[in-house]
Amino acid sequence: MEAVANNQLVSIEKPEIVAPPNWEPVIIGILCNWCSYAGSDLTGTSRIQYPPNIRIIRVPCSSRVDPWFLIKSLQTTADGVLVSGCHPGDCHYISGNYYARRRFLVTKKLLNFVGFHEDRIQFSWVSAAEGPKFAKVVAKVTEDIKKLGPLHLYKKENFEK
Amino acid sequence: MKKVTYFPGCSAHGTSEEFDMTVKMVMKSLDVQMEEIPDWNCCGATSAHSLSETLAYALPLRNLVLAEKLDNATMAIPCASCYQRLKVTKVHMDDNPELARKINSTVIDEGTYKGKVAVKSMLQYCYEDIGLEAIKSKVTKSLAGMKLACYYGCLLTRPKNITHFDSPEYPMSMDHIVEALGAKATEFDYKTECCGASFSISDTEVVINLSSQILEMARESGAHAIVVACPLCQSNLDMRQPDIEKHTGKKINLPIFYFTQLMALAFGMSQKDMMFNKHIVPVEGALANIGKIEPEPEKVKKPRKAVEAESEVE
Amino acid sequence: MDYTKQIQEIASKLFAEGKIDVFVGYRLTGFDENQVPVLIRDQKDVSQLVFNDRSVFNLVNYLKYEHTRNKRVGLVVKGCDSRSLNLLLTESQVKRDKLYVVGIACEGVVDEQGNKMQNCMECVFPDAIVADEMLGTPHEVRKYKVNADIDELASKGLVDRRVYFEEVFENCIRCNACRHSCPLCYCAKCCIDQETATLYNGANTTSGAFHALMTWSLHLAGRCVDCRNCEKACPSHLPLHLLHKWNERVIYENFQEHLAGVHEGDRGAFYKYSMQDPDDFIM
Amino acid sequence: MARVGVFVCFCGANIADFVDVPKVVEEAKRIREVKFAIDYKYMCSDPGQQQIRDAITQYRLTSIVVAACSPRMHEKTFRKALSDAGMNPYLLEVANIREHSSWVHQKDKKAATEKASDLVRMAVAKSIANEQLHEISVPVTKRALVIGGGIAGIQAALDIADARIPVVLVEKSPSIGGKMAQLDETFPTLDCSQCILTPKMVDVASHPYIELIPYAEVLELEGFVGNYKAKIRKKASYVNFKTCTGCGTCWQKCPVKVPNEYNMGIDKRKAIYTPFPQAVPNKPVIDAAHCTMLTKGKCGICAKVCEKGSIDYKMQDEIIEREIGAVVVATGYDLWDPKPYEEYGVGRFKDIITSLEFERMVSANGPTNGVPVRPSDGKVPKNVVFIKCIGSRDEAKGIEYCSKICCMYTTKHTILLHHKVHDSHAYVFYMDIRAAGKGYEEFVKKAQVDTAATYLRGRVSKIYKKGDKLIVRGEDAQIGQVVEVVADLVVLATAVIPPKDNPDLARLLGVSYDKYGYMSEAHPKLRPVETAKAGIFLAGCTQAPKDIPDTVAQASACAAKVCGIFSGDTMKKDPMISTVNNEYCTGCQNCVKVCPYGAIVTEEVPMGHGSKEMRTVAKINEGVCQGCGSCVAVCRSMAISLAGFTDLQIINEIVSI
Repeated sequence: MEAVANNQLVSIEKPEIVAPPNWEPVIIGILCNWCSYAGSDLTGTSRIQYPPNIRIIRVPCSSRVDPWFLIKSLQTTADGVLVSGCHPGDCHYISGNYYARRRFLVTKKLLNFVGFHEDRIQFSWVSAAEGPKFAKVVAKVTEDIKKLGPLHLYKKENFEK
Repeated sequence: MKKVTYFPGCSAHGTSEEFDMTVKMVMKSLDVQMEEIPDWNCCGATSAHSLSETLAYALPLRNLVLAEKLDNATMAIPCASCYQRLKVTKVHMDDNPELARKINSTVIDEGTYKGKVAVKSMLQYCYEDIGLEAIKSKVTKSLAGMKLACYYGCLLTRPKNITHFDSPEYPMSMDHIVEALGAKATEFDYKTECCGASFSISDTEVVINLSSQILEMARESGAHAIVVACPLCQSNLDMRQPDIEKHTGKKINLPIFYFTQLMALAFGMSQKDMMFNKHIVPVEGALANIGKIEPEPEKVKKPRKAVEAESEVE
Repeated sequence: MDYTKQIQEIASKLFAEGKIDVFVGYRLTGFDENQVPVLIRDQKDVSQLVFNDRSVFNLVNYLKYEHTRNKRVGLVVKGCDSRSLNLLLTESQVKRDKLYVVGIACEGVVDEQGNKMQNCMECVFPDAIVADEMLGTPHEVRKYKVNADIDELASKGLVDRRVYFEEVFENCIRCNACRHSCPLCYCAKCCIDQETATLYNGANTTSGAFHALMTWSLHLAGRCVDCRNCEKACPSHLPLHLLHKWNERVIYENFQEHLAGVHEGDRGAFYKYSMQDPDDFIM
Repeated sequence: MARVGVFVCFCGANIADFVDVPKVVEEAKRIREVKFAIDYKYMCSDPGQQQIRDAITQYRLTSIVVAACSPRMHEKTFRKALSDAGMNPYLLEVANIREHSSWVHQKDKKAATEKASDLVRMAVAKSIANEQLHEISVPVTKRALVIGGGIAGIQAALDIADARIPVVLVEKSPSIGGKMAQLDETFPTLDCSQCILTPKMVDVASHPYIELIPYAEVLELEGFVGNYKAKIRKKASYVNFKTCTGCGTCWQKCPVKVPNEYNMGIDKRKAIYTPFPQAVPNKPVIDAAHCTMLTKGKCGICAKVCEKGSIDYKMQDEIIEREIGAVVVATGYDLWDPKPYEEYGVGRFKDIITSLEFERMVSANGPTNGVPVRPSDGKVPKNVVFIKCIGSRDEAKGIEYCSKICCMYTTKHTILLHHKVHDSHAYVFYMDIRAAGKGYEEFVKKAQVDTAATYLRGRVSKIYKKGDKLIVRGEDAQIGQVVEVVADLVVLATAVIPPKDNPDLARLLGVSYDKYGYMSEAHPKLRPVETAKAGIFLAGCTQAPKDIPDTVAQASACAAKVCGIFSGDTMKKDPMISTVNNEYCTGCQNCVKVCPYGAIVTEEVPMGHGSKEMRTVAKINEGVCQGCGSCVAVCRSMAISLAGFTDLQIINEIVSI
């Protein structure tokens, strides 16, 4: 499946609006409390540097992440979303990330189907010990989204801050 | 009438002609039609798989592809080495379709491998597909009186995850077959020990050492002869026996039979066709035991209360 | 495929035996050969009932309304309909012992122009899975295949798909007919209408339609049985099945060939998991 | 209108060096809802907290945002500060501007400051939606259930009961004691196992706070921590324990002989029996599978000879219920069946026995009166070969893990052999000698010197018979040669495995278990005795192979945990749990399906106000819910919300960036 779908879905999203100078993407990071949030704290305590574009939201478990949050993020403030949870088998709540994994795949593919580039939504497993990995993941996501430019698709322009 | 694909292998036309011959006789009498794979080639044993992985797979794969054209469900192979190579190839090809495609491309002229023929050794075929009852029903001249040590060698049942047949360490299928023929199978602990066949040419001393232990243990178990299901086992144990006797200074005198030879014998066929004259160790002494039934030795009373599963009432 | 007579007989018998309070079936519109659903409450009305290849609607939808709630209901279901019924049973929305289900081994239905419906041509389960009584000859087992239009759209470029769907979402008027016609949308208050969702985006805009339809299709992912009630109901004639069929394909190919409503007790792909689920899209 | 106070911390230089803190405060003040914003050097210090407390009263704040270090660090501290000021502690939000900003963007102060401002704005937005939450208190039934009456269960039961908490101890077999009762002496001190165990067994029987239920099993456990209800099946013993005096006439007269499990089948017991002489309770039971009265209706001798008339052939299994607050699982272990070792002739050669069989033979109360003998001919063996790692560390035939205790008990066996048969010689084939433990290495060293046993490092490849001897062929890896040892007796140190029904029990209890069948602890290092299910604890080999000291230590740890739960009449619990809005709930029960804790049940509510028609909705059990939010994400009608992480709170965060 991966091979087929990926082949079919590879094409570059052409930015219709050229990114203004000094444009910085906004990336929302939704992290589970027990592994990834702890991992991101470790990145901090280890003073590992990563791009400052990510805004982190804490949730108890990756299974708390309703696909609706991702849609909402892309529709309102975010240029890209990163969701991160515990590695399979390490879930603090036994099985949460297995359910989440299924929803993530379908959400990612569906958004891709209706016209969002795959890299707009990314997922990672980061454990509480993987501070360096978290920095790498954030750097990759930021770089990917910088390449894609600002997201304007279905943005609610008159959104009140 | 059953039908089975037959892969004789090179030794069937050389050192183990008697195996080939008796297999054909026995199968005929058991109402099994054997169809030889047309234009079969070398299984690649030893030389190929120590040199090239591709060649080691490609040679047996060609045979497997050819076998599929015959439209029989099963293929039976007398030689343990051939069996091993074909079975290993089959298992690996079935497990890894990617590899199968790659190897198949080298012999694509013969056709595409589908993996629909089961590969079995002749022993396995007799035991599983023909069955003890059918064998028993054909016995006209029971081998009662004869005590036999069944020697399986290294390849017939091992490795377990490839062969999926019998126990890898203490197999019993051949024991059951010879008992179906009326003979008594002795408790023989060396039935899967190495006979040293691969050192047959390069380091004879290893062979003499290993084979002598096998023969000695068989002798000790009270056997009149050894039964094998592999041409290499047979030639090694038979041919080396005079050397071993010279080396150890002990008389062994154990003829080495193919299990099909004994089947043919019990089925009442003519001894002439069994080519006993090809044996180095003369067989007459062992065959003389047929019919001599020893009285059962009285059971030694167990001094300690035995462990019994069922309850008993005093 | 015409079971009008049989269905009339069955309904009549059920009323006569006092086994049902209401029978949900199809009747002719009265002005053309097309049909509309009808709720029969009396034996004398059973002559209105018809069933042939114009019986397109999924009647399971009518089990979610008050007319049938806690009543003993007789119901006609085709293969696809029965799968949605199966899901409603699994999700405790209807009680099996209150239903009398007339299952159809469906030959496929036609649209208003008389052409065979596309979903019928790709139908995997034409025979009713849940039934007390079956009409028609059962079909051989069919294999799932990906819709041609899904394939076509997926093979287009990302930009093309974006343009395509932008138009879809732009044309949505947020009338919610799709939701009302869907047998599996039975929530007391749809999440799209709830305060949290509407707080930042309740408007009838392209963005709002995107949000609503995405959420809706994700709630039906792994549950949609492709009965196309939603498409038939849509006044803007949006190709809503594309979203559902795409999800169905992703789920079928990734999650052990899951298809919605085939087994009783199977809630849908999001309510179970396997250790073998794809993990390579996650860093 | 919300009134939010924002408190930005310098954290000394940790934040202030890389984030322009005054700017963050300035930005915060521009947010409509923020009525007060201030920075301070150390917000977590007492003066810092005092500022928060003061501001709360002075500015009538409705929620508080502290921008400082990770909430994993000081959330509790600041919550307490809110509490002290009379404000609900859950109205606090922490913006993590240290770990997530100043420490990771040290090269770009402007970006770090912007990010910090954003994080503060997100926290403010979230805090507006914060609700007042209150710690949940759950009533507690102060009674513990201990499953398994081996040394782990005995120790846990005694420790809990000594704290004056009632204990229900359920044991599967007719007597408590477990595997330890079968042992002769224990390493590394060679204490007599019976001498240290039996007093504890007697204590259990006589303890006023322990209800001992032998010959029984747990059928069902429902409820949640502090409020479990257990169903226990008492198997029919056919003997009235109330009147039986344990005189023993019945089993002396019983004519039916059955292999004796206690002695590993080496000798026989009767069909009416006590498992061993020191059994507790010391009352016999009838083995229904073998008693001819029960199977064929013939005999009845025991009933005739019993003076008290205690025999009741019509007795039925009885199901009883107990309300309990916590469970200790101590089901122990089994030994691996070495049958797959066909090259050793296991099953064909009678003189190959397992270590526990050897243990029974050398035991003073054993079937051979403490002298090891060859099962084939009853002769006392001279050359005994011990083979370790049978099944352990063997991926091909057995299991991957190390069984931990075999090295030590094999060493003990060489000593016992040396004591019982003075002219004997022991050979030990080993892979490694794992003697980690207090006094263990010394014990092995001393044993090697005292017994002069031959230690051969290597695996045994084959055992065959020559005459009445067994020839053990193996490798001596230290000399790199194949060696053969002529043995009279071979003893296999078989692997420790979990009891066969452990997974069943685990499922019944709602506890997870690993691929071998051992029950899983909540955390391998920091929560080694708890399971993921609150109120269920693990002691001994039910969790992993252990020796007696470790088992006893873990059992006592369980007791401490149980006593912790029972320290008050109610238990306090974090309020971050799910709640169901009945109005929106459709009763589809998807949440029931995905809840990893079984915390969701259903209830019937009226269709509408005053309606007689009922409908089903989900109901969250406060005591069980752990607050993961799985149910929230699968609830299509958004009827479930998770306190502290509601949809509104998260959406507020998303849209406020």
